[in-house]
Amino acid sequence: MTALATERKPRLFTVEVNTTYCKGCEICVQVCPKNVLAMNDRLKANVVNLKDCTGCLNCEIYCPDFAINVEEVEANA
Amino acid sequence: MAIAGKIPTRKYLRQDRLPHIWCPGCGHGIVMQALVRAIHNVGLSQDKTVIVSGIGCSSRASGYMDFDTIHTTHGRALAFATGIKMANPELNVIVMTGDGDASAIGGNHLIHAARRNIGITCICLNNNIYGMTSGQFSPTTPECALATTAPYGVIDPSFDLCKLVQAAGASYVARGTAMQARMLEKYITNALKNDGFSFIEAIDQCPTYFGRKNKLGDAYAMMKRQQETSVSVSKAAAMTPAELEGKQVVGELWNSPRPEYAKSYDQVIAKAQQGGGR
Amino acid sequence: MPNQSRVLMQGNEAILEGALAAGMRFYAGYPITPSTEIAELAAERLPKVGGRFIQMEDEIASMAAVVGGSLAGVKSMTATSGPGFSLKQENLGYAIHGDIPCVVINVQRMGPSTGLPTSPAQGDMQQARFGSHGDYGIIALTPSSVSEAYYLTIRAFNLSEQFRVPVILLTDEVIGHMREAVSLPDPSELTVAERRKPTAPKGEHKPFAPDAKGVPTLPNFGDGYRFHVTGLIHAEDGFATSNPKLVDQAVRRLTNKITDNIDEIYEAEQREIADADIVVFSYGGTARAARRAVRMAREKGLKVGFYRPITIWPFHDEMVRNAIAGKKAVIIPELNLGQMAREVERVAHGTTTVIPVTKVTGEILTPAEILAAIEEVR
Amino acid sequence: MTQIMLTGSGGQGMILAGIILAKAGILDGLNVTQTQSYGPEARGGASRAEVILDTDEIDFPKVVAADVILAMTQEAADKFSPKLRAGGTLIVDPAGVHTVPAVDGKVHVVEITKLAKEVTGRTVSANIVALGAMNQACSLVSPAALAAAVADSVPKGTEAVNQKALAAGIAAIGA
Repeated sequence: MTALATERKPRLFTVEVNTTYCKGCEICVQVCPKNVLAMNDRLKANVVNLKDCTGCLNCEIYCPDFAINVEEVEANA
Repeated sequence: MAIAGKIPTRKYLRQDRLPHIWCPGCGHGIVMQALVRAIHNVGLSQDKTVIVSGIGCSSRASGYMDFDTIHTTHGRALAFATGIKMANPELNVIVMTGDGDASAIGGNHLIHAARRNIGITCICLNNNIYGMTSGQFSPTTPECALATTAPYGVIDPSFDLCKLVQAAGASYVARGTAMQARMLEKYITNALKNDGFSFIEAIDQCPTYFGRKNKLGDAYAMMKRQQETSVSVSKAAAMTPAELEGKQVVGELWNSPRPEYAKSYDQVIAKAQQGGGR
Repeated sequence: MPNQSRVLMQGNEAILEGALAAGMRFYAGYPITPSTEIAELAAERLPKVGGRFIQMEDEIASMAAVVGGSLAGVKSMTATSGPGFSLKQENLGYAIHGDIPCVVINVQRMGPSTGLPTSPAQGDMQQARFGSHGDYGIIALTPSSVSEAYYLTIRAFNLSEQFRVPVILLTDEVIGHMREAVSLPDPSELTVAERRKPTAPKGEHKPFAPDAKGVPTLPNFGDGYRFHVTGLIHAEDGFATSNPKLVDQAVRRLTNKITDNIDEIYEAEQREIADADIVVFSYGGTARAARRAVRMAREKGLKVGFYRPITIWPFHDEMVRNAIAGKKAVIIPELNLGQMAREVERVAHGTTTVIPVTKVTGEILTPAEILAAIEEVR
Repeated sequence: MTQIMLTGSGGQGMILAGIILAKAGILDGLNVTQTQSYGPEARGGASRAEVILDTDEIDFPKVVAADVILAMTQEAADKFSPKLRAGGTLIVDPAGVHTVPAVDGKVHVVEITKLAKEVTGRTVSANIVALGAMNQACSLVSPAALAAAVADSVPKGTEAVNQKALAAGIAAIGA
């Protein structure tokens, strides 16, 4: 599940959630300072507000399931 | 521009073994990631690093990591690791163990690995409970807490593993919580750089057994609580024992390099070959 | 000294010398009588040849360290007695289950429990076979002389590497503490088996896939194969499985790799069996008295044969059956209450009279006692 | 086959004496076994070493009927002398054995400890004196082999003094 931030940000990030690994503990939702993630109705983490992502890596580092991967989108890509 | 602190975590995992067996919200995955990140920071070779674990939830970690790995018997990870390090001191040896594994059934090995200052980094994932067998109290379960084998509350005083290991002779000792994952990563990085016995107590959460039994809320609530009851080494220095009651001191608690055991044995070899001894 | 080829050596010393000749370079142990001389000599001799010795905190740790040392690629061993052997059983089972070669010396002492620490006995014969939990195969060798202790220790390492299984040198206080003349061979005359390394490329190698003999080729830690070892029942890739078919295969392989190769593993000494009416079946230190008794019986004109298993486990049913078939009786002197007599009885299956001669006084059986049992048969 | 028992108390060097005798046997091309008492017994109580010398293969490694018994203490003499075969030889040191037990064989009373003190200045050499006396009395091994085995077994720097002790034991029996 990949979403792409497109608006007026100098840096762009992708936040990928591997739904096979995700066990729905919600830690990522709670550690994200920008409310980028929310739980969906299948109780998996879901990217809902990618434009605010600052690439702080909190969601990736605190995900106990290795389900989240944050990458930066190169400016000229 | 790369993201600050971004590391290729997946390179170090056996991705075909995931998802892991740990419960939703279990802190072991967070600590395991901190270890992986530390290994990357130090630049350890995957081909020359052995991960050794005992028995219990946390000890399943070895199977998910792409190194030479060995999931041993209950409590004995450090004894197996000692054999590996002594037989081939060139290998980097890391032990992942739980609170019950390391401090109850394996307590003697913990003491003596620390005493020898053998070059092993030991990460104790302390979630205050026996998770694999569904919630019995361990030597680190806080007094008065509930567990399936302490339905009226634990009366056994809990163990301060860092003090134990420091007193036994470890050359690097640190404690952190899952909520302080980046600090844990830093401590483990320093531990891996230390040539001797390094001990990291990683306090993490068991929402399924310890949390539920003691009504501590969800995983995040448990993590926050562990953070809130933590006191840094510098703050703790100015606090009275009464003020420290119910708190845990986090940070680098001890860092005092001394000769590593396998290297000391190199001197035994040199002495024997020069015709010394009896 | 003029005669260099024959030296006076204690059994325990011969074991350590044999281990060094076999390439043992890591020893982990804990002091216990009557095996302690082996640890003392290991501490002195290993560093001289670049090997390593560690005195662990307990018997359990010693066995664990030996398994770790072996996985790191070094021929490893430990030595113990009675209570220590009991304590090693869990990690011995781990080594069996993980196809991890290593050698465990058990210098048997009188038990149960702390027993008579310095007195001879042969009370661990069944424990050596069935001491750990679950089903498995194991190899145990039993020397009857100091010289044989030397050669069997080398053989123990060879079998251990060839079949990737812990091998027990099941000796006793009589042999461990006795001194005898030993002729040490030139090291170049010895056959020393080395560990077989995998041939499949990294990434494709299955660490627990058996060869034609049922034996896998495990790499060493640090070779770059990045494999997993676990005490959980595992598939050929090394990872835990509960698939009934794979579990069945895994457990049976551990037994079959020993029983299917028994003719390669088994050794026994047989003397004057062909014309004998009576066979004396004896092993270890006791076999010395038994052999004397057989000679004394022959001098008296009695037709008595001698069967001495050198490989005690696996038990070679067919060879024992052939040796005792049609005999009037088989006499089994041993320093326990009939542990191996049980095995012989199982094989005899009521066709030959089995007479155990047992002794648990803390003393050894004498030739006279065994001769008396022979004479009683008539 | 020759069956020998060297008996005394722990610390008197009976086991080392047994080892030396066995080594000498090897030098003479004989088969040998040497066994001993172990444990608390070997730390102060009655202590014994047993040596068997044979031109043939040795089956049973323990003494059944002793050809020679050395007894350094009363306790050892009383405990082990019944093991002496008829016509065997008992050698006792009067420093420890005040009452020589009745045996059906030869008895040599040799001032072993006293000689050791006189010749070497130290009573710890008594076991070597005893070896000299035993071998002279019973011709167990060749004198050259015994001397070589003593030299090979004693601490470095004590070879000469131990050869003197050996000679004193031999002389005590006489030709």
